[in-house]
Amino acid sequence: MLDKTGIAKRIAQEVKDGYYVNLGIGIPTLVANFVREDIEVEFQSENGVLGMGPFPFEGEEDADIINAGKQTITTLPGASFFDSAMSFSMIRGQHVDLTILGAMEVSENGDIANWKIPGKMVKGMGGAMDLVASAENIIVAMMHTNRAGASKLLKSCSLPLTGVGCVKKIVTNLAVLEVTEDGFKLLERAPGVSVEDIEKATAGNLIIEGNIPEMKI
Amino acid sequence: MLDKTGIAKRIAQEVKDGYYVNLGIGIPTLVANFVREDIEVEFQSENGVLGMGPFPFEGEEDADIINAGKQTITTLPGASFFDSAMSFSMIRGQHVDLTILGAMEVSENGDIANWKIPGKMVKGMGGAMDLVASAENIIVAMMHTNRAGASKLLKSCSLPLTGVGCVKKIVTNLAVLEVTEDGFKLLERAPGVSVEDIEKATAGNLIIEGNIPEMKI
Amino acid sequence: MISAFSFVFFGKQIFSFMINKTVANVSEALDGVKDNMTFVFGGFGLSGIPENSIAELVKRNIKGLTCISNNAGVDDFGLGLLLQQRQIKKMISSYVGENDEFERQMLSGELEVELIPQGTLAERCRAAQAGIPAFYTPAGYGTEVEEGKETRAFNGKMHVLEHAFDADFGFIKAWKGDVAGNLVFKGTARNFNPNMCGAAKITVVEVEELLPVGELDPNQIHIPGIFVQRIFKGAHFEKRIEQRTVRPRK
Amino acid sequence: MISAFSFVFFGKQIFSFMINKTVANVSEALDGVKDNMTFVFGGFGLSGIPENSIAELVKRNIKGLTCISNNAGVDDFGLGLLLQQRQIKKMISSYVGENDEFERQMLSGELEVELIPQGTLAERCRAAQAGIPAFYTPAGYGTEVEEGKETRAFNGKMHVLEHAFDADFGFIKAWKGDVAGNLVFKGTARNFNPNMCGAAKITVVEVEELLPVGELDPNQIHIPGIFVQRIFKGAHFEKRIEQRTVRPRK
Repeated sequence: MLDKTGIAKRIAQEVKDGYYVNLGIGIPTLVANFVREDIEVEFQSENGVLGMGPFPFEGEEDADIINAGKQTITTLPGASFFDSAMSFSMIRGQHVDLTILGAMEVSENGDIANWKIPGKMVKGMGGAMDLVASAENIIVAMMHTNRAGASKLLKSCSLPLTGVGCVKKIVTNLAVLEVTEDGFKLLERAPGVSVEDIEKATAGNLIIEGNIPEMKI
Repeated sequence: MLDKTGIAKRIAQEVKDGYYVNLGIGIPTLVANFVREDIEVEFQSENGVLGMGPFPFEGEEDADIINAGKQTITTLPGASFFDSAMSFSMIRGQHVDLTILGAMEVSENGDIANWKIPGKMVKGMGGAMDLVASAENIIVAMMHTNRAGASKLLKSCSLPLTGVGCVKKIVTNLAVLEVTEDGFKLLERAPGVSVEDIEKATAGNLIIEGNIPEMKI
Repeated sequence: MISAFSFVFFGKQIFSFMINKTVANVSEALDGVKDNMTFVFGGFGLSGIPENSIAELVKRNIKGLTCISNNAGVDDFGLGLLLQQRQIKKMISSYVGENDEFERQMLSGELEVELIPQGTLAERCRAAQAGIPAFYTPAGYGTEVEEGKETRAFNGKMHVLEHAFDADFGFIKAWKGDVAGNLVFKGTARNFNPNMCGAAKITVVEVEELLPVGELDPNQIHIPGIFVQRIFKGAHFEKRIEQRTVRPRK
Repeated sequence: MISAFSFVFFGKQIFSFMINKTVANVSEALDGVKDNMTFVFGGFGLSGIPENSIAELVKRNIKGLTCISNNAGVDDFGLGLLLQQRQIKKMISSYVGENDEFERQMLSGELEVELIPQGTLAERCRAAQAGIPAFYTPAGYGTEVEEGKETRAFNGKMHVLEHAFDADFGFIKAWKGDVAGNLVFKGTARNFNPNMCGAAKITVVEVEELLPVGELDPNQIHIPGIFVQRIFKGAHFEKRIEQRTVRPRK
């Protein structure tokens, strides 16, 4: 079974040379730390920066330079700042190659819910709806089950949707799955996790074809 | 009767303190020379400059700094350059206070034709259609009649339209006219021009109420 | 050629050409704000928010406001200050997760809330600035966001029709500005600010540095002064950091 | 706080992060251009046109092109060079008054021409860049331009529905650029160029100065590199002036 860092490490393998990548808040943010060193990748943050770098050294924080999680950041040489309309031109116009974000629920047809629990949690969708409606390559990073132990990979989402039929791949603490026309296709098992463990934790249709390899991290 | 410079001088009186003004090609360009010296006015050119100044001194022309007529220009301190989308945000978004342009025909309900003579002249509308569709304050600068002596102030335009019901005021070599619901209302006569001269040169409905004063230039 | 249509500017002092947008202070800048108006506010989180205008709105205690802003501040800063005094009737935002008082007022029904996608928020501002009354976007199709809105397929993909905002005042924070209203923003404090200039009937800008004309490079102006009605130097900027994240020096 | 989710970039040489968009020359930059494609060209008149890409298109003599450009050059420069060789099947422009050969080909029916309002041209480029499939504009309502298009009233005023362009290549001229594709334009040579970046499947940029990353101020980049696929230093820029207007020295 993977921890959050493990999920980030596995997703980092999906980041290819020449990709512009938008990272959501939480586990996705960690992905930046594990991208291969021999490829060129730029991180976009929807509040208006391309070419994000690491957090600043203590004492060098600048209130005017933050990421979408409102964290103080730095930029790398070659970075650019821009306004929100241009930022979403990048996203809506499909100039961003890969979007990695968290989810509360994913359905077997690729619907995603991650912005609202009616009557309880109403933080808002932020940029997530724009991202999932436009991105051609969306990977969800999340735990396979919620705190109560219920599956987050469902036949259909019970929570208000963020987007429909958009998720392509899911990396959880238990598995890597592809969203296909027929449901969640199991691609890889996390170290020490059996196919049966994954079956038990998956409420939506799970497709198991042949031998399922263990992830290499 | 006014010459082109006279028309420009009369229109310059319509330019008020605090106005952003877009000047069309031809007579309108001349207006800049006659604006009162004690007011603040900025000239916008739709190819992407606000705060246009005079032509450059000989030898100081820059191919990268031109106006919408493709003429080399200079800028004044406080000027700005911007892209075409932003330029038309200014125009379409009604941030420009006054538009002065030429016309081939104007109808008594304020339609304007100035971009095409079918089968003959097909230069294109440039920014004129955006300007006339959005500007709240449009003044047409033109000769009262065409080269053949026919009126350019008509019941309805015979040429393809640039915009409908948009012209508010017309300054010609003969008169100043306001476009009202009932037609062209005569406001002023050019020096030495009689009301009868104007009537003869106007094909659309001309409204003459009371004594028509002579222009002060 | 030496054109007959020469732009001569006979004898005119060219500096007098630019239209001066300066007002003396925040009080003058907010002249005309009233109960029940609609405002747009620049800023993302607490970065690039118009602190001085917000403080003045708190002081005036006008009520019944509709506020368009990506976020709603935190409990004790930014738009949270207006929420504390119950000045806001309705919020139009994309993300409000940092504000407990906001969540409380929303869940209790005291506060009307319209949550919309962040890109749609930016584009609806830009549309208002640009005289585009409506546009299609894929964001929100198949979700609560499309309810009551026209949807339509373009190139085989469904989109939602969204409209330009219609606001009374826009409150903007820029880094530098000149007296003609030309603006330059810094870093990610830029965010929604440029898109909101000219998106309301009156655009009020507070700057850290107010310069004479000619100090800003005309090639490097983010927002030309034509989109700005009033500009003033902010008396005080706290520039609070919401999530101070750093890395240790090695 | 020192976050557990720290962006560490362990050991990585940070310069290797930026995505390099440089190609060796104009020939490599135009790899893949073919007969019957649709292109967008930056420039207003002869100012800010992609001279080097146009010269290469002339050299390759590909035919049947649909060209989206505000103007059509003059008889012996700019897109006029493509017209001379009959390479253009269709022009989409707003103003073509400077080109006799253009007018001749159009009136004789050899050349298909779609004249559209200049602001609509700019906005249709920007829409393609921004993933907005369609938008409403008042320009052209009640004229030939609205023929065959949906019209609709917003706020009591009629508008026309216009669509984003769909082009294969965009040819752009910038002043300075860095190897990551970040661009800065100069003066009114900016014009349509920034709006056309990212508006076609492949955006090709020629610059006067090609810089290493880090040379451009990140606050002052007009177009971020994400909108650019290929960038090269133009071998030659004539920068011809169309209307040389000057004033006498006193």
